[in-house]
Amino acid sequence: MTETVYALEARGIVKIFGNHVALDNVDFGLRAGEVHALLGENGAGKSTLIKILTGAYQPDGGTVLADGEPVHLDNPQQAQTHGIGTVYQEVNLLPNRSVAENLFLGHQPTRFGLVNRRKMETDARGILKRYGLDIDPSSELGAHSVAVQQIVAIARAVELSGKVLILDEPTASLDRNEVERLFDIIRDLRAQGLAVVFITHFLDQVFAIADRVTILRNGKLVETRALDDMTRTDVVRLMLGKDITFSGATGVEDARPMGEVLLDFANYGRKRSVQPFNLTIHKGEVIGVAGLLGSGRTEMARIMFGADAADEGTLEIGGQPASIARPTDAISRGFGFCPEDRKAEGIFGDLSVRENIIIALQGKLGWFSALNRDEQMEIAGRFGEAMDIRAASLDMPIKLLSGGNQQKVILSRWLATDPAFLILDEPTRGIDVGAHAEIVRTINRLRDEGLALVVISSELDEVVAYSSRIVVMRDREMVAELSGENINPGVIVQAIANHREGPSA
Amino acid sequence: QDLSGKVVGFSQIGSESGWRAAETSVTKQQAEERGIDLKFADAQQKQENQIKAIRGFIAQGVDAILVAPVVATGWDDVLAEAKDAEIPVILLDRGVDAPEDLYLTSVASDQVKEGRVAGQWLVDTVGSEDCKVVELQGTVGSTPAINRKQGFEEAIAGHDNISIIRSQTGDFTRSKGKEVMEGFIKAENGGGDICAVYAHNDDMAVGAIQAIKDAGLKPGEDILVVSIDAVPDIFTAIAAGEANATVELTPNMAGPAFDVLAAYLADGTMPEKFIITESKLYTSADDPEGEYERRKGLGY
Amino acid sequence: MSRSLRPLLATAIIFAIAYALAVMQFPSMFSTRVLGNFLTDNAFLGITAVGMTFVILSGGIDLSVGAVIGFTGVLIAVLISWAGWHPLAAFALALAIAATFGGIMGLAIHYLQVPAFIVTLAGMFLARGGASVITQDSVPINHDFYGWISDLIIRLPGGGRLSFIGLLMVAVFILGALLAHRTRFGSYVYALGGNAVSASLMGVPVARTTVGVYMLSSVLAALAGIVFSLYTSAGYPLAAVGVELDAISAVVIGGTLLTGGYGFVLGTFIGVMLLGLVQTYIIFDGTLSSWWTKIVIGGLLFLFIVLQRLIFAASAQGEKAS
Amino acid sequence: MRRILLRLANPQLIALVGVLLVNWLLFPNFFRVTWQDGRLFGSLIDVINRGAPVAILAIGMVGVIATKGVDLSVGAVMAMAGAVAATMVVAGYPAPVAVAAALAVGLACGLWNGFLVAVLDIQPIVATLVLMVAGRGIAQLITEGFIVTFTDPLLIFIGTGSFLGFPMAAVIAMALLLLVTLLVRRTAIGLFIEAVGINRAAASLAGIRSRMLLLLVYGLSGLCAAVAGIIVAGDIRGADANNAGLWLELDAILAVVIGGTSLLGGRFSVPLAVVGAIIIQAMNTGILVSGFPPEFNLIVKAALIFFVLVIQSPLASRIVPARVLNREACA
Ligand SMILES: Nc1ncnc2c1ncn2[C@@H]1O[C@H](COP(=O)(O)OP(=O)(O)OP(=O)(O)O)[C@@H](O)[C@H]1O
Ligand SMILES: Nc1ncnc2c1ncn2[C@@H]1O[C@H](COP(=O)(O)OP(=O)(O)OP(=O)(O)O)[C@@H](O)[C@H]1O
Ligand SMILES: [Mg+2]
Ligand SMILES: [Mg+2]
Repeated sequence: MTETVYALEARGIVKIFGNHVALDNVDFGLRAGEVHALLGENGAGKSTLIKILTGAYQPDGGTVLADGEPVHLDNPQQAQTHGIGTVYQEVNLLPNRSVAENLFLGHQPTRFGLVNRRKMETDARGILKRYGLDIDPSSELGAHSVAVQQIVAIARAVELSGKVLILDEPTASLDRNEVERLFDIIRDLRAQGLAVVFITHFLDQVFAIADRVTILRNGKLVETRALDDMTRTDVVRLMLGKDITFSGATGVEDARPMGEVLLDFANYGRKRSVQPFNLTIHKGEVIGVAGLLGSGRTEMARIMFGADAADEGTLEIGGQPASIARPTDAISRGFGFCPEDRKAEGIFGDLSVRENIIIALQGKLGWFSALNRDEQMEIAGRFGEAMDIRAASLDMPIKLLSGGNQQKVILSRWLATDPAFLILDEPTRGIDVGAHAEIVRTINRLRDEGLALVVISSELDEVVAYSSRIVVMRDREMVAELSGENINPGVIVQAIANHREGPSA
Repeated sequence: QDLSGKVVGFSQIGSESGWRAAETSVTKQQAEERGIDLKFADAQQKQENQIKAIRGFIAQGVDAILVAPVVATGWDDVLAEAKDAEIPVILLDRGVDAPEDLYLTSVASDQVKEGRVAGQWLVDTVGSEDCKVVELQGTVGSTPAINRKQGFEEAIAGHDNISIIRSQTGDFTRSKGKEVMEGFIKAENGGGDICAVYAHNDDMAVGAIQAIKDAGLKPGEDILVVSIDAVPDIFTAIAAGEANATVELTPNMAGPAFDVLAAYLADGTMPEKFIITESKLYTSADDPEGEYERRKGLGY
Repeated sequence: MSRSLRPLLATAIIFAIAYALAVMQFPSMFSTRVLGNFLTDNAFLGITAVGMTFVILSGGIDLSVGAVIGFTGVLIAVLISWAGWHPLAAFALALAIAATFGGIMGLAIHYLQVPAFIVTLAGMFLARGGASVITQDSVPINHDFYGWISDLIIRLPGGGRLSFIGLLMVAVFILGALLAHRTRFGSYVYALGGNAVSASLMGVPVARTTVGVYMLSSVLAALAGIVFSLYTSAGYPLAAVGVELDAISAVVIGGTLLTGGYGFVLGTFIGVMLLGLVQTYIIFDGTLSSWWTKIVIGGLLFLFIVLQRLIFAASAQGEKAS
Repeated sequence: MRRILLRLANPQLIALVGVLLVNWLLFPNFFRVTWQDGRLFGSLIDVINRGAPVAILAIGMVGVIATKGVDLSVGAVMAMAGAVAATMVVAGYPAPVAVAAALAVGLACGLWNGFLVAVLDIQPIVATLVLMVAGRGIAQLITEGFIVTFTDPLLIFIGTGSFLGFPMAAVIAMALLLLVTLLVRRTAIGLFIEAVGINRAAASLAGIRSRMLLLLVYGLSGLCAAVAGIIVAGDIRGADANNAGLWLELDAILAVVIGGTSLLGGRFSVPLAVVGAIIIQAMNTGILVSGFPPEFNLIVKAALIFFVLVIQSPLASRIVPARVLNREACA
């Protein structure tokens, strides 16, 4: 057998965090001109492997080779000099700097030693155009949505990658069109002989673009092989180590009796944020919210929760007028809210998993009726088990958990408050198949238990699977409310796209 | 010989001690008595602020400037500017290292002499007995601390029975004076080995007296206390027999300054270049109660 | 208008209003003499504040600058007056020592992962202590070179003077602005202050940048020390006590966020001028006692901060509406 | 038991023991404590007595720092509280009234800072800088620049008295430590402070009233500063508005950081902050009894800070087993 020379290779990598083995003797080889999908459950070690390949972490064992030569990468900058461009999992850019600077940081064009800003911005505009983004390159990155930031991160990595491009869940916050465009670019790069690593939890995307696949489970290498001879079921079985059955994505039966009215938003809105909308929510139903990126779904959710106060319209809870001006009002009425940006608004990185779970409940209880450690342990343990949170210990800081597990912790946080109404903003973003199915199951279960839910999601199949009704947002305005047989992807897409159709609420 | 209606700028160092506050209030009093419009600028202990203040006075076109310089060096340029603008400058309570023609006069005490007077008192008091002295210095690097240390050392030089065994800074404050004295007492056999304490100002001495009492010793008897400034509180201590001697530093520097200024403005009479105020020694024999009463209204 | 330009604008407007008000009360404040003094008297503070701007932009803080000014002054005074060195040689040595000193602080901050506040506090003790170990006296400098520099003055009509050190400060501001806004190093500094983890993943040489920032701050503090010695023709171990707080105030009033990542070197310039304006106003007023001086400075500081916030909020509203 | 032992083996206590040992080498009688006039007497007692004001400031400061803030005004608040208490007793008010008024002033100052930070959303360092500058001026205004000397026995007792042989200041510090520790750890306040310090956006979405919390921590800091101010005034039997608490805010911050609380907010420990204050005072006392010339004070202090920091740094934890240096906040 001839030894292949890999563009980038990891041999026998071991990585240990505390007493948790994140990577156990993992081999991984990348050929030039291939798209290589790296798959595994949340916490399998994918991101960790990427960080070692790019010098962000130092391995505790094993070697990294570039073009067959062992290399020692002390930091991501060295990786860049080897022609490795990377998008790390959470968007890791600088919200305080301009889009152009984020694209070129460290490689800005200079003239007489000074950064040539004009050229940088022209170049940036050209690059962004390829991704269908028409934004001002001199604007601050933080002013743009997560999706835009994600695209900028990808563009940056592509620019830096002379040889290898690594994308760790780049599509988590992109819509279909943007994903398609990204795939075009990836195919292009592959044709030019680049090696591309692609991490995602969307199996469709894997099959759409990848040539080979490597699967990790619990920090161990399961298998690397060509994708041609594999089916989805194979992949899932390898990832989980067991079979799971897909629940068919069908709409909720119409026969279900509607519960009594829980919430009634009338002409509810906020100036310069969301146009007034009308929405009645019953107990035991899931309202799906669909819309393009930046269509104002998150802002609507924030207004419902009082994170931004509504400045017009009325709200009735259980038939009684109510006012919700801040989250504490909402929480005392039994609301809960899982925000979209987990890192910035969800987790308390240095607090333990246990504390992250009980904190909203404790907030509801107030300053002086503190849960003692045993009570906290009991609650956290209960949800940790129910949600299958993978953490070495409930006392470890949540920031050390993988993204999917963090999301489950935040969901647990709200379930612990025994809510009547839950708002979930992109609850399945960046979550593996197993956990994804689990969260969808949880949503269904909660609905059956009589909770009312509003779920924002960019995945239409998913929204369709659990929603009793779907509202569609466009340009910060609620433009449609769909129910019954209208709950199918085709109608939704039409509602999102159709400018003529008036609100049918 | 009338200064009324004249505008005089006064650049004061700050208000770091009771003595400084007294100097400020005495200066204001003196100005008021003479009908002077006094422009007061507090420099918050910073030389750069004093320079700014003087420049500001020049820009306003005042008739004269008083400065209590925070440090001796660094005044040449700004004094030259004042001279260019033909504004007479009088230095208060400290001299400066600048050509003498740049200022009208300097009204100040002789800080080295203050230290010497204190030292001489100790030499006279202990006679030929052995005496181990602990010293509470002022702020490290400040001019009075350097000079008062030097003067005291000059006075005890040649008297081998007297020696300074420990010397630390008490930052011119009561609480640091007390803390440092506590340390000295612990370090010197519970205070048994200390014969006298010399403090660069009265505030530190007052703190030290409390530390001595807390250690179960009698200040003024077991440990002699001598210090400088003559602020009201030290006279209370002298009256109670808890302090032995203090050297006066008068807060009235402005009075003589205004006098020579009046003469100068009237007919150009050049005053003496250095007007030295008296460094008078006060002990329990000098009517401490009376001195206390006389001083307590001065804004110490 | 870009989001980050707003605080800068706010500060500039406040300065203009405040100056106009002061001139209405004391017309002589509007003279070339006062304007020239603004530059000269605040030269060392301004130069220090440029370095502080970089440190704060990078998300750090440097408490040692005042002490470095004191140390540099004493060192060059002793070298020139006692050891007979030429001032330029003394300057070179002082700057080199400061660069080393800042570099070591940067290394400690990066590799020991100790907060900058504490490392530079220890640095402040060290530099101040070092100065008083060299000498406790204030040492006058009488060198022809010093006389020559202090004669380098552009006289303005109306009795004003533009001094060498005032112009030097302006030059440092211009160079600082170029460094911050037009070089890679500058972009690294902003990156570090924006998010250190992201910056490192994006390939910013974090260690080098951190060390560079503190070196720069110390070198500029040493330059400020040289300026201070030119200003006073002397070196004094207790010089410039508390200047770190003035510099930090100037930077923050100038619209730079203490948490790092946002701000402008030019804003700091306006911040320095604003502080100078307050002091000049108090001197012109001349009726405030020591304590009222403090209270008024605190009150004006408060006023500026609140005004800045209000203007900031108002312009944010306006932007959303547009 | 093992757990307790491991907890004791944290870097702060190692540093404290180190500093005390150095003191002992420099001054062999350092650990000698005798009984004199109904109270304990010795250098060790001086350390806890003199360390008490900074310890009390640190007790207040630690909550502020845990919320990602900092309170520069505590030194000035000390001066104000001392000035209020002293002028009131001199004016003839009963001492308890004067003390209550001084505490009220401290609380008001703290709430003012809290208001600026929580409601006006001003950066803590600048917000508290206002009071740091103006506060000392107000204190001087109250005393008119005098050192206001008093003879009131209660105030003097607070500053210099003793309880069961221990200095009153240390007893008060101890009591405050217990009280505040119970307040933050037996209620949810400690958790909420950490949550707000780590991620204020998430905290507010999780239903934590972060404004109230900020008002509380700044108020507490002001209150602690007032207590320290009364103690310092009682100690010298006079209110020295010019110098009381001058630069002590830096010592308090240093104490908190030596105590392992990050200036970036988050996890905090009140007892370790107090240990930090004691370490600082042990250094100061060590310098006093060692007999070094005073111009070396600052250099020695810098060296000691560096030593303490190196012990605590992640580098050291790579050399000493991580278990020993486990930094999990205690109490
Ligand atoms: N810095 C760290 N310290 C301690 N543990 C860590 C650290 N980083 C990751 N881990 C742990 O290592 C394991 C692998 O994490 P990693 O982020 O590589 O998973 P992943 O496969 O990328 O998961 P996801 O799909 O959720 O992103 C997880 O159990 C995680 O908790
Ligand atoms: N085309 C755009 N370019 C830049 N910024 C945008 C654009 N559209 C919206 N934004 C901003 O991005 C933010 C995202 O809005 P919001 O989160 O409410 O939308 P969303 O439908 O929830 O989108 P997402 O799927 O990204 O969460 C808003 O603050 C909005 O101002
Ligand atoms: Mg991952
Ligand atoms: Mg959204």
